[in-house]
Amino acid sequence: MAINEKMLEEILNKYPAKVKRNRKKHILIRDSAQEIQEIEANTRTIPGIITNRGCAFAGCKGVVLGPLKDMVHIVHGPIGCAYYSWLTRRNKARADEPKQNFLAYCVSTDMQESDIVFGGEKKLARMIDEVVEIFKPNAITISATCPVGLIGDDIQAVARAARAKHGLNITAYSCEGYKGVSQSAGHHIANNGLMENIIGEGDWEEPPSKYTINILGEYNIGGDSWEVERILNEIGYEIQVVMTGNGSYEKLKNAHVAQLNLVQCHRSINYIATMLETKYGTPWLKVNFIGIRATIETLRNMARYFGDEALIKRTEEVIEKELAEIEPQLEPYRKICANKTAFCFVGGSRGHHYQGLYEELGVTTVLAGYEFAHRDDYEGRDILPNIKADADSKNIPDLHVAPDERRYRLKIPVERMEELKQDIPLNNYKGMIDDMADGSIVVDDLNHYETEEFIKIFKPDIFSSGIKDKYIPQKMGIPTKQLHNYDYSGPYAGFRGAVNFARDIAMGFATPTWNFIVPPWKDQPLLEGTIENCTANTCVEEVAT
Amino acid sequence: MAINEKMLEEILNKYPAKVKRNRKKHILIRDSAQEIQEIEANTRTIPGIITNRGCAFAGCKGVVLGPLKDMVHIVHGPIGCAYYSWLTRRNKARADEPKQNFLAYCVSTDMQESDIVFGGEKKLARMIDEVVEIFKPNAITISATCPVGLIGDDIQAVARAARAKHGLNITAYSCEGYKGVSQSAGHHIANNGLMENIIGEGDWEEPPSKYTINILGEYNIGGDSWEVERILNEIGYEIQVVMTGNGSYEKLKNAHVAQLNLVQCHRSINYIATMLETKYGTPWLKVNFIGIRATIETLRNMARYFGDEALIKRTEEVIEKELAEIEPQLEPYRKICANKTAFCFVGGSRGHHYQGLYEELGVTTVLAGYEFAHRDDYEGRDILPNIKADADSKNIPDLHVAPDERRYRLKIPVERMEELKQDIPLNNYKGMIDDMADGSIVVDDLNHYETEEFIKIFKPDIFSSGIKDKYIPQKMGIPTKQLHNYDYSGPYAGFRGAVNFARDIAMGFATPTWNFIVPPWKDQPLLEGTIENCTANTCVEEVAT
Amino acid sequence: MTRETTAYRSVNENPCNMCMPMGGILPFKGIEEAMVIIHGSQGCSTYMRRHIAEHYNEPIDVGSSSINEKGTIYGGAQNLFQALDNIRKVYQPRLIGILTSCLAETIGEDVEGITRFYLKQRDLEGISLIAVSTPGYGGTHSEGYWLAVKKIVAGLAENTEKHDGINVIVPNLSPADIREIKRILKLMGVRYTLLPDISDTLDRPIARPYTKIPPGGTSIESIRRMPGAVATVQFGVTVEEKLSPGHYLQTEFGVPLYNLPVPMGVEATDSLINLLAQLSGNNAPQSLNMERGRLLDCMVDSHKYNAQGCGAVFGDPELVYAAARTCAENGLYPAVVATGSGTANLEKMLGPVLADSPQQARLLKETDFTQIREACRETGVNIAIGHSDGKFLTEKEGIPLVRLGFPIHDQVGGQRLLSVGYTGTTMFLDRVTNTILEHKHKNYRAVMYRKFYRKTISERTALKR
Amino acid sequence: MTRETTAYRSVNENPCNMCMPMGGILPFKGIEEAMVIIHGSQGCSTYMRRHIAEHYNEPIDVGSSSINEKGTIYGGAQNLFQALDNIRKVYQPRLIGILTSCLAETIGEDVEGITRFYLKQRDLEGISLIAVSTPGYGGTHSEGYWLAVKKIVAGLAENTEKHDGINVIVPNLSPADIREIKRILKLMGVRYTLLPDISDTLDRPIARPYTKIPPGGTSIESIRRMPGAVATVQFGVTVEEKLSPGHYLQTEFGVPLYNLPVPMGVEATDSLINLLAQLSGNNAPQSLNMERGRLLDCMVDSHKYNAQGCGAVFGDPELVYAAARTCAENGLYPAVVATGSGTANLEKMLGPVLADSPQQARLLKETDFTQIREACRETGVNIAIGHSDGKFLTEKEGIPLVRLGFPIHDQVGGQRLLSVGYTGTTMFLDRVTNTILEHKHKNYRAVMYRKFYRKTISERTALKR
Repeated sequence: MAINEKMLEEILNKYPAKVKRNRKKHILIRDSAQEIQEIEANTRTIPGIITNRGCAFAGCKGVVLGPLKDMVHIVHGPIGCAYYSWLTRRNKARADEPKQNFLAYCVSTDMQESDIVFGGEKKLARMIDEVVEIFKPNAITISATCPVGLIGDDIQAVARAARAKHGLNITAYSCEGYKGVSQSAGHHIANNGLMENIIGEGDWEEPPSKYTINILGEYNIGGDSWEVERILNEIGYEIQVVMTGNGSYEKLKNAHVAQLNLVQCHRSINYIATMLETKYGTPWLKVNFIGIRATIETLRNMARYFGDEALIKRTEEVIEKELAEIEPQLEPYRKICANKTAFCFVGGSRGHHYQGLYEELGVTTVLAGYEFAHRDDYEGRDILPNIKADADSKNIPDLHVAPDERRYRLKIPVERMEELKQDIPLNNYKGMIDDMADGSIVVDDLNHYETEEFIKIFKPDIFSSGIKDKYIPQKMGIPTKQLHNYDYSGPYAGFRGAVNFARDIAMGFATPTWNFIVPPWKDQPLLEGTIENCTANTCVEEVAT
Repeated sequence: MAINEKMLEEILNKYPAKVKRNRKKHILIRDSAQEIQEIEANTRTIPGIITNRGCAFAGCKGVVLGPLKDMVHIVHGPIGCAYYSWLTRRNKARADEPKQNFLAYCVSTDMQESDIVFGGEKKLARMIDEVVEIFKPNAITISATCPVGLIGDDIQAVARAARAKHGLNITAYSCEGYKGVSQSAGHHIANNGLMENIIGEGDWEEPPSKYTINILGEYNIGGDSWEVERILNEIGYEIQVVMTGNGSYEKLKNAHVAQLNLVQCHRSINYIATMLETKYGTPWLKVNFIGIRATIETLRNMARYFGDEALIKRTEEVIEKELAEIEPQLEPYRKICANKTAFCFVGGSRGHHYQGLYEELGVTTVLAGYEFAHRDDYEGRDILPNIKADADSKNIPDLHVAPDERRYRLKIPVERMEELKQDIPLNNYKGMIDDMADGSIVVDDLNHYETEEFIKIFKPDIFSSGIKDKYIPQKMGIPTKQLHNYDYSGPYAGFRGAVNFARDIAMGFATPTWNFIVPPWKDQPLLEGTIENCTANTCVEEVAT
Repeated sequence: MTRETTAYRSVNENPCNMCMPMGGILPFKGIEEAMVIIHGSQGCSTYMRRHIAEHYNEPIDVGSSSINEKGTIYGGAQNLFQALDNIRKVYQPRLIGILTSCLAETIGEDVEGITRFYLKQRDLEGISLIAVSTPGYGGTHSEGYWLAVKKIVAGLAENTEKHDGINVIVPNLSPADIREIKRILKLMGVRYTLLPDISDTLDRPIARPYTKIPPGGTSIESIRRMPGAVATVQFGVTVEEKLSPGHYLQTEFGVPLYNLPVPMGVEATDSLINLLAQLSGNNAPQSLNMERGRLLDCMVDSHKYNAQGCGAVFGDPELVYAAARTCAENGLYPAVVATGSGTANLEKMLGPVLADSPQQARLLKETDFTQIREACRETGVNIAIGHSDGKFLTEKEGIPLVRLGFPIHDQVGGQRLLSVGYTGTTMFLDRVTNTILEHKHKNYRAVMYRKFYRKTISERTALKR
Repeated sequence: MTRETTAYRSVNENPCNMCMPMGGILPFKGIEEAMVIIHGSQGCSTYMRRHIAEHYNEPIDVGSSSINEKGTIYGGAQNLFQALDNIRKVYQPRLIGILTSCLAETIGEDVEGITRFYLKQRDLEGISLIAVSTPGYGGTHSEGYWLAVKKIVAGLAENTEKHDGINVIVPNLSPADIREIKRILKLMGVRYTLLPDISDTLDRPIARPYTKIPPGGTSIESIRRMPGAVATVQFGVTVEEKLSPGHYLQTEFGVPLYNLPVPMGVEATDSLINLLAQLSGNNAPQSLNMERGRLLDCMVDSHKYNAQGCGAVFGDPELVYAAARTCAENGLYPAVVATGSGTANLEKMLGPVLADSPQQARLLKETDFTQIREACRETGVNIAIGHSDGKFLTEKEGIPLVRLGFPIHDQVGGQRLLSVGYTGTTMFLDRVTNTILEHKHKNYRAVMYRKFYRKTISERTALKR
């Protein structure tokens, strides 16, 4: 069923007036007739609205730093945040040296009341000594949780001193939870830190092979990056480092040698991508390895970038071989998935990335949105100059980088670069809205109330999001697919991952379980019957109680 | 508490008169003042009395043949008996060639009604062909269950034909369940078959080493034989074959080369022991590897037999070393076990063997008996000439063997043999009764009713028997120890096994569980209070309802 | 669904069933103050007691007529007489079941005749003797079970006045399952006679004093009155008519028969509740609705994991049907459904259940574990559901086993395994799902790495050469 | 028993506890028509919702005042006001719990004052606000839980007339456990107010229509009337007085407090039944006696296997105490007892329980899994009992884990795990015993062969040389 402005209005009427005004700007009904559709994003969450957003600490330690496997990631703060970010993202890693994989460890200063009162710097310093002794990691990060900044612990100074003492790359991230408006602030802080302290620390001057690339914004959830690496290796690419899934300090420090940076999750890592271009002259290509067509397009764009005939040929061979393998496997799932609809509300890029894969399987995305993205993730990078920095954004300063005098190299001639830009998303991302069908809904920072309301209107066949919101639709009789941790499944990227995804959502549709939970609207015209005849307010209440 | 004839009488009064007369002869109160105490054994079980005895098939296939690991043991008959004898004895085996261990397989002709009507010989013959093809075993046995003999299937002929066809040792055992009075008949049948068809088939003429022995009547329950082998190997013995635990056709066929046969379970295998002496001149020594003192005595007796100084010295060294290892481990268990009493009712030899081990731990055996033993197992082999063969025994004919002209060798001079016989149980077993304390009870073929009654009188601290009867004492609040399958524990033989046994019974005594199930007599004088003041009949009934 | 038996072979390699008299013992253990004797070799009774005791962890007293060689020639009547005398004297039962085993049947004993003669000769009152002909070659333990129940009903049922109770006839379920069915019956406010009722007798609380015959079981009086009931509810959709106690009550006494599947899974439990509501005029109480809602909630939460399961279900036909259906209901595709029994009804009933399966399921009747193992390998089974003998599949094929049914001898608590009703189904599903999850976690990283990554390294090396 | 903490180290490596506000959320989820807000960074509420949702498989709506950098300077009162307004509008709760997290506490927010001011300023009726100060550095989730319960009682309790009900105050148990305790209370014929009651709210049946606040929970009215009760039964023997709701009711309103262990195991369940019998004058019904007898039967059957267990028990102090005691009662020696909490009472209570242990047990307080792992290795632990974070012990040390407590995130059904009462204890024991057995079977042959046989071969070879 489609949605109209009136229905949207009725949903928002439930809110206090001020909240309604705010939320209205975060929701739009896609209408391609309008040249520009603006959406508000990356602004403060409304208190008391059950958002799915996290905090800066989650974005910094939880998302960006956490997956680097040969480092110990110390959490400086009370125990909770260390605990909550322990093994919860399913970013998989396999270290070449088994003893240098520290992902299963949660390491915290476990600050107590006395530390809050008297300061935790000394405890942190002692603790770093212990960590060096116990783990002998390749490097260490220190991430701060709320109280640290408030009590004035100078973790940067502690890190510097420890670095000097142990001769080890030890860096600190002031990613207190209250910084910014969501985990996005944490991504930025982590990007700055990695760029400033690690990338370029290595002594390589030249790439190890002709087609050396980095993959940015790929966190190897459920093994995604392994599938991507499998394909790229098969074509002949050399992957210097994945940032940061299955990544390591040892690889990351020489990331500057790559000839191209692929950007999978634009939101979490575009800072590093742009800084790498500025500093080392490495262009970045917006890629998408979710979905078969997207993967193919990505592979062709990459080949196009390098422009080597043999590489282009090899690319096509691999595509052909892979398709031959997966097409027959997909067939039965496609039958089950045909003509279904989906909600797709995830993080910072997946909300966009998965729409193509859904479409290939016959599933139309009728609502999509991001938890913590910025306007450019919705409207495209062209909008960047128009975004006014507010106080919250300014709190996370941009890191100013300049071309590295010794290492800056133009990877391809300027003219060819400009020419390529016409055809492939080089240093560019055009955002989600452009890809959405008319009449579908784009929502920024969807909350539990709206989730429930939009479900009642759209009756989607599947709801893809995260664990915090998945139980609402499930209780309403709708299959869900966690796109944060894949419900312990995966990988979903690349060719073979597409088959996994198809299998998993098909099983969600096909399980007979749903037959026993007829959703209310299927045998009682609960909503359709009443919504026209009542004021928005009573109507909602009727449904809600 | 002790028992007297009057109490015994009262128990038996519950039976019909004829049954009482019968059972009375199977029970005696040990009184060393009497020179001879006779007991009836190996006679027909009384119908309707809940005995623990099995049948000839169980003794033949289940006990003696079953453990031979490189043979396929076909059960010819309806499915039940094959199923019931499948992996239920815990006789462990590890084959040198992993693919030649067939113990996990249950192979049956699964006779159907039509086979009963039209005969099963053809099916059996076809089946042997299939077994040869599927398993490629080193040899095959065929054991008959009840209907086979009754419908007149000539399994011996089928076996002969198959042997000729496949060039494989294929032998048949007419061990129908109704033969004899218990599994004892089956032991005899199996003994005859192995002696006639397998032992001596090998072409060895000389023992592989100076101290080559066979172990007879050891079935490797819970790994017992592995522990025994460990000790014997350490001293320097070469074990040709264990009959039949962890044994194999390949080893068994050259069993004739041994210089000494050890007999652990006298009941199940004394037939082979005597026949081996007659045919090859190999004496047998009654051994007991259950209990520390018994093991030591056994080892010394063995050394004495061979009479080699180095061997005697090595024996003492090993004993010393082993004792040093286990004594400290036993200490805490001994404290827990001190001054306890036990019932020990098991099979054909364990009912006797375990008494010594119990005693070493401080546990007095107040009642013991065998399920299926003969009078000589109670009274000693001296009684043999006095046992009159009844119809049931005659049904299992003795196999008549004569000295093997080529292979018979006197292992030691006749005079030395006679001398040794004075000191060590060479070719002799003196039975259980001799070892029992005055006032204790010896019961042949104990049944469920008597179990309950004797428990009420003796209130033993532990009841050791099998799974069929163990739940009665347990329901009455008394710990039990399965001595057939060791409750999935073991080994209990030898030195290390003694520690296992001590640990296991100590845990039975020590578990706080019993505190919550106060046995009736501990806080209510249920039995003592009434038994004096009522006729035996009403008294028993009062207790029973 | 493809149908297979092992009939093409002569060898039964690792059986998936026991013999007929074994199954016949169990119903007698669910009758109040009853004992049972096996007329045949004494080994039969010993072997069966051993196996039953191992599953229930209870003393299992079963008499034997201990026929020996002489008896094979002159007949076993005298032995049976003696056995009956002794059992009566020591146990004082009000009912004795007499089952035959191979020996008695092969020598042609007329056990019903002997029993009649005994009753007459001893001039007994107040005791019922029920003879059941159960040759070991006459069928599996499942058939033995049902025939014994039928004979019990036929032997005791009397023309009585109509009453408002219903008859509930159950297959071989766990005592905990029986208790759960009784709880549901009580919640639904119906009066019932449940037969056989092993809920207390084969899962007996420690209680003093110890009695030889455990308290509990269906009372003989209530069995006599079964013909007067409003209806019979029988969980026996796979039972052949000739063995069906419910069918007997219908044809002989006109008691309407409702043959339902074991109430496992939403649909089957719904059927039972609906029927009870209809028979009693009572609605399901809110507490049952809550239990149903929780089961659904569990199913929704677990369906993703279960849908990755490819199952083998084996055991008694009735339980196999219920479990396969519950699996299918949860999107856990039962690829192999197997029973040692030869019942034709299982096939008929399973057809619709397996119709929507992603690929053809294999139905193995009169099967053995060697055939089951092969079928598992061929269909890619990754979870097995059935009794302990299936542990073979774990040991040889690495397929984890969720224990269900009889016998369970390698774990404790087989008698307490609850799998029926909404709550029992939830517990069953949690056991299944967690077994799948545990197996998956154990292997996840290795599989993942091998499939999606490691291979590339060698390929890459190949490319670079 | 030796006592250890990690205090000698600066690093907490793999924690065995969560933070205080996390524990504070749970009791509010067990109050009828209640919501809860965390006053602090929005990440706190997000992280905690995620973890709670993963355990219970339920939507967990927890508001946040979403304090940002500006708030750290100017205070968060305005944000909290807004949060309260919005929650009230959308959820229409009758009670809102307000917990603080690190941020609010570090900047010194007076949350009780702000709350009072809000109530006054908005002039609200028919809604209760309960503020609880729960800094993340103020204790573990266990302390947060108890403080929240105490504050709820303190916030609502009124001087009411005496009535014949009893108060039952429970620690963080599974919804299934709470249901079982309620069933026992009902069987014993007592009227009660159980607080907090998450049995329906955090194990919510699928039901239509979906409501934002799940039905169920302790009613606010009944909490108000707690001071009039005959007695308080609190399962909180490890709870310090200053956090004890039962102690509060005793000192403030004179309600006699019976502080009992969680009714797990025979003795602890007996204590509860005895107390209830005493308070109500009713005897335990026969059905409870049967359940007790079955538990004993299970204990007898399983003691041999359990006695071979050497256990590590970890998690919340109250549950750890109950589980360690149940283990000891079954002869399963708890060699390592561990909690992330620092409560002194656990030590005091455990002393007598562990007195008869074959060797000294190690009590780890304020511990982490690195210390637990070391202790397990040193004491030869072969079975672990606790929440899912202990799977680390399985992965690294091969010690199988029986799941108990919170959180369970790697298996389904944590909310349905039944472990209390006679029947729940039986289920718990079966899980433990079967885990021991499975682990043993898996390793039996290898161990046996290695220990008793294989060694000899090399020795033999050595001898012959």
